[in-house]
Amino acid sequence: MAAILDIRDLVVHYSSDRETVRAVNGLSLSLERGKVLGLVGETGAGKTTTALSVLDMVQEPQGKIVSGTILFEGRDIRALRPEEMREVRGKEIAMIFQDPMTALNPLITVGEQIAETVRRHEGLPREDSERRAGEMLELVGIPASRSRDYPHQFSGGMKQRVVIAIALACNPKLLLADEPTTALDVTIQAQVLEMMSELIKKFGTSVVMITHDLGIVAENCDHVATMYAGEVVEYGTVDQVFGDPRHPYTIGLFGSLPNLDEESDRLTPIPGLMPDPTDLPAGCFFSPRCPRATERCQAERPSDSEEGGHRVKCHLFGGGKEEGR
Amino acid sequence: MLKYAARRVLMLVPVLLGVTFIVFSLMYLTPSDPAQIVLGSNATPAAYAQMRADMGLDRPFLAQYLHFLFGYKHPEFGYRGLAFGDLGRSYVTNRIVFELILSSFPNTVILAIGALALALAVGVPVGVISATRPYSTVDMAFTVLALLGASMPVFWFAMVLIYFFANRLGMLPAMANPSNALSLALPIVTLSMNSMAIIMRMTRSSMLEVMRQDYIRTARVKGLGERLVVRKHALRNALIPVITVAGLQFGHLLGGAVLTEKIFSYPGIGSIMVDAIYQKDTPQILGSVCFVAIIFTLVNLFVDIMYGLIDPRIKTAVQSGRKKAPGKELADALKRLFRK
Amino acid sequence: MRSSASSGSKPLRALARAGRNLGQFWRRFSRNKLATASLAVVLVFASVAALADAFFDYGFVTSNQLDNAFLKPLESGTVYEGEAELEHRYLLGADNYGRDILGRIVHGARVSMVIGFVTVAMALVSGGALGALAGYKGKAFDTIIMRATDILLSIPTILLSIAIVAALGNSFFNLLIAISASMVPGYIRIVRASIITVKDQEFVEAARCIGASDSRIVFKHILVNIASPLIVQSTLNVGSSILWASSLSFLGLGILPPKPEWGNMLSEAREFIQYAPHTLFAPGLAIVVTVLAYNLIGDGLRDALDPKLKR
Amino acid sequence: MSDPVPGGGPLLEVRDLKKYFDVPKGRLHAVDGLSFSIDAGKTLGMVGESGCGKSTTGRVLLRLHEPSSGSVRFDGVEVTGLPPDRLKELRSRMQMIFQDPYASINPRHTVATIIGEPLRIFRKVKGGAEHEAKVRELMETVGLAGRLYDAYPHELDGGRRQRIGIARALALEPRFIVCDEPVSSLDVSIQAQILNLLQDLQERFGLTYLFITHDLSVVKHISDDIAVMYLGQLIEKAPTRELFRKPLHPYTQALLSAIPVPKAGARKKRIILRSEISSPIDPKPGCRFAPRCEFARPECLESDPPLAEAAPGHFVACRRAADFE
Repeated sequence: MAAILDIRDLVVHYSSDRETVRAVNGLSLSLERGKVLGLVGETGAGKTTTALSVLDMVQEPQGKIVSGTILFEGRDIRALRPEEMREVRGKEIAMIFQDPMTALNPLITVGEQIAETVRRHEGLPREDSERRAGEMLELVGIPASRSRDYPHQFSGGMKQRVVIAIALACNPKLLLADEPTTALDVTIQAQVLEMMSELIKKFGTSVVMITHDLGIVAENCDHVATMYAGEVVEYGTVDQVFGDPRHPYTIGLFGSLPNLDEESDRLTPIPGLMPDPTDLPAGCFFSPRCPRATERCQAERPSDSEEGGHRVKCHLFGGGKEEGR
Repeated sequence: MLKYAARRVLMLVPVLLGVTFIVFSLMYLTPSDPAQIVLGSNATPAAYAQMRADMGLDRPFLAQYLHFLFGYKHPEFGYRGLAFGDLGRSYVTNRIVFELILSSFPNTVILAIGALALALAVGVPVGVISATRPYSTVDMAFTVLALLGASMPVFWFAMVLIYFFANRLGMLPAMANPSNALSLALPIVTLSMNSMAIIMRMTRSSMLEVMRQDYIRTARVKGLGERLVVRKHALRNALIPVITVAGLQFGHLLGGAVLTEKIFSYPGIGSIMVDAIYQKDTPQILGSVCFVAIIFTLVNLFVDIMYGLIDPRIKTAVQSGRKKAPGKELADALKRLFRK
Repeated sequence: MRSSASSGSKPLRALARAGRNLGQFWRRFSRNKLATASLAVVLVFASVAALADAFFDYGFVTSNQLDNAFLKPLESGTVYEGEAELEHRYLLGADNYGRDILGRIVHGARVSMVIGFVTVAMALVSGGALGALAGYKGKAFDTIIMRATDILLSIPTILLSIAIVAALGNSFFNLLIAISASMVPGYIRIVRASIITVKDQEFVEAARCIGASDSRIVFKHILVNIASPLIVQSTLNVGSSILWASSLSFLGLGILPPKPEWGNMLSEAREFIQYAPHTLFAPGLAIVVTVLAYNLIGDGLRDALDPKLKR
Repeated sequence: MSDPVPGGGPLLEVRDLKKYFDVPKGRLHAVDGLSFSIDAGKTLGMVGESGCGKSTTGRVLLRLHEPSSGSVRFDGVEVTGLPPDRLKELRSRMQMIFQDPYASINPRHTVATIIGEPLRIFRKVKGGAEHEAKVRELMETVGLAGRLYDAYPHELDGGRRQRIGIARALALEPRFIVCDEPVSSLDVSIQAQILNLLQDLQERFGLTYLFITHDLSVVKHISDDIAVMYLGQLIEKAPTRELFRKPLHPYTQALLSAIPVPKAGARKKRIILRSEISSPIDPKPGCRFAPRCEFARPECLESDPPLAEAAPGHFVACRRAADFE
């Protein structure tokens, strides 16, 4: 199956006159049509920046895609003119943001916020676009009659449903979901995830699901990419990565999680802190925190090694063979 | 909504009591003698004492204040008191205070509306332009201009305008009166300068704030064009605090155009109040100040209601009787920032 | 390990820390060129005002030299000081009484600076205390103080000032009272609002949790966090106070001629606009430059003190 | 009761605690008739979703909010109604760690000032040298490097800030600490570091914790007993293992089933609750959960279900709990 999204060697910097934040550092990633890719990592790993790059929206405030290619259905996103890019946004690629409380315009009815997307991309007359807005609301489990209500009249979970309705209104081919349920309570999160996965299946949407919650990835994704300091350090199917995590960072993440099924007295956290993105370490970015780092790790940046689609960026796995596990 | 408005109007009562009390106390402290003013300097001591007694001036302070509120009987000066809507007669001209207010206030309204309209017409677009390219040369230039506007003494700016446009170029009259539209140009420009600067700065910072919001990002992600994003999604949100400020400005323009009116010899309520203070004309001062305070409060009320029409969050909040509406806090903050 | 880790004695370290903070603040402030230039302007004006007598004799700038009335800038005239006759060059010209305009501006600067700082200090202390009481204690205090503020705010400020001067009599001190009274409600509101915002923050709860008393919380926790907006507001207010004083003097309240004050200079100049416009421009520009400088400094301080930008 | 032995017997006993807030719309029942106790040296985990009153509970215990009614006995002393001087003394023995490591420490104070403040207030140590030594000792205890002594909070990351908050709480050598979501704003790897630290401290100083959180895996990891709250009321309380093995309340069941499990193919049968939490303002009598409960019967709406012991140590407030056994 052809990849719907293919990112190669993406580098994104945010620079001010004083310093340069190296948010994304040579990230490569691809997503097959109709699949769900989980992008996991901690704060500052560059997950959101990656998603915004796909929409060519990192320019605010001083962000810039330095190099790399982003192919969406084989088309180079970076070569598109701004008005062509606007055609893609919302119609072919949609994005959901983390905080439903602030993602909706407080002065515009939710119906209109859905309808304007439809009008923009499908040129429907007002009445039809409003009807479509009502349908979309029903689809996410909100009565169509509420399309005249304003965002503040909805609870957090309902708002996120509205946000999802906006994103899916033009039946996009690709959905970038940035922590879509992080701001919600567990039981509401379960409702929203359930509804989302049904809709994704129904529409056949390909999804990049950005999250820090490994549980959500395990239950909702086909593939996983673990990000650290602007790189994908491990990539594979959910079975591969969860069944046989290889990169020391991924292993560390699992060790940090309190486990619901097993009794354990102590967690085994990763020591140290995320590196400062304005001052990244030499060699492997993870080496200062890595329990298995060698001199080579501190000097030389590792490249990807692959085995059956399971990709790891670590010197321990160089040459396609495990060296020491 | 109606209940809310009614409650706000009722709140006027304690405010007015306070206002009259403060102004009355200040007038009481003023070293001047109303009896003297009424009688002139040639009165006999006996007539003078009689007049003091008639006017209640020999009574203690509180009794005098109550007189003022609830009236007193006097063959010539007797009146029913402020509480019954009677503002009395001027000591100096013996004219009915309310008549003088009614004849001058519309003149002030004309000036204030003109000034506010000009301030909005220039301030809002300039503020938006500044905000869409922050820290550019254009923005910096506008910023300095706005600060300059806020730093200029009104009376000096007026005199400079008069010097150039009236004296040197002879294009416009130096004195203004409401029957001559052309003569209003200079006072309107003078009066609007300060408000213009404030509205421009407010629009700019409010736009910048709104453009950072998540929902603007959402609108862009939908593929909307930048102009639509600014006009439909940003501007409406950004204008909410601007409207508050504009309303407050209007309130101040109605009550505080004192200097402008004096310089252009314009017969507005500001001139009347200043003259009254100079002449120690207590009924005239108290009457006009109370009138202005009522207008000021009503304008504020009107702004709050306008606000609700624009911001659905507040409409529901007001309807459900919540005391602290979201945005009220903001409005308060702005009030305190921009009172002049 | 502790002795080796601590570098130097305690007061020395505190000093170093203060220096570090000041340095950091200055770096941020000096990035704003306009604000830095304005600070220079204000400093120059302040030194000129302080040394006014060294430049111009007070008696000279307040005594009439009617022969020299309305001399244009740079023209010279003969002035009489007691018995002596001196040739004097009027750099900015002379006013309707033949007094040196530059000299009057320099001496007027002293008046304006004093008014600016004293009125702001008075308003800051009284308004700050009332606002703190209303914000921190709440309940009845809050209601009473805020109602009183509302009442004051519905009287047009300029009328209030005029009425205060009219009631108390025309003097310098009463002018100070009239001006600071007009700023007090502003301080009450800003202090109250900031305290209410800060009071609800978790670190204040944390302080209560470790047994901190009310006064400790107000002084050690809340005050340091509302200092920035107060500093900014006060800087801006020095500018508006100067503006305000000149307006009142213009109306003939407060400082009356022959004492030099920028506002009363303009009041006198008003009648001669047509005949001698130079008497109008110089004092007005003095006000504009001073007030603008304070406004620009306030703007610069706002950015430099904003903790959000600190990271 | 008056002389509890460390490690045995309740250190904290709460009886019928209520906290109401008067809001414009009516009376908000934040905490509504709460009773529980915590044995010395143990950890009680308190879970629930936003708005269930768990944070208010913690604050009422420390009298940061005054309770509306009810009793809190700490170490045999009635806490409610203590005069200010006694309250201050009490606060040296009861402390709190706050949720937000950014808001809970004064941004204008240095690390040393923040940690040293309780020592100053209680005049615990004399002299500058002794004070500094104590502060440095506390920093070492919580794993803060000594070079951060003069640092300002904004120079530090969330994990380190949280360590400052912990050191401040420890300064007075308390016996009991309310941990109000101490890790929910932290990344997983940092979260694990802090959880381990809290466990170490408990062991070392014999601390008793009330651990408030919305994260069930965290609470399972750290608690001996768990109390589940819903709309201001305690609906179930049991030893941790018991609760996870056999949740009795329909809400607890839904809550447990909603947690995504970070394991490949672990997707389990999920109970999706209908609608969202109802308003805590002037709630109607009857089971608060009934409107969302699929097992609700008419009698559930008649009066509040009492908290009854269904099994030894396992309490549940549900009329139908017996039917699920």
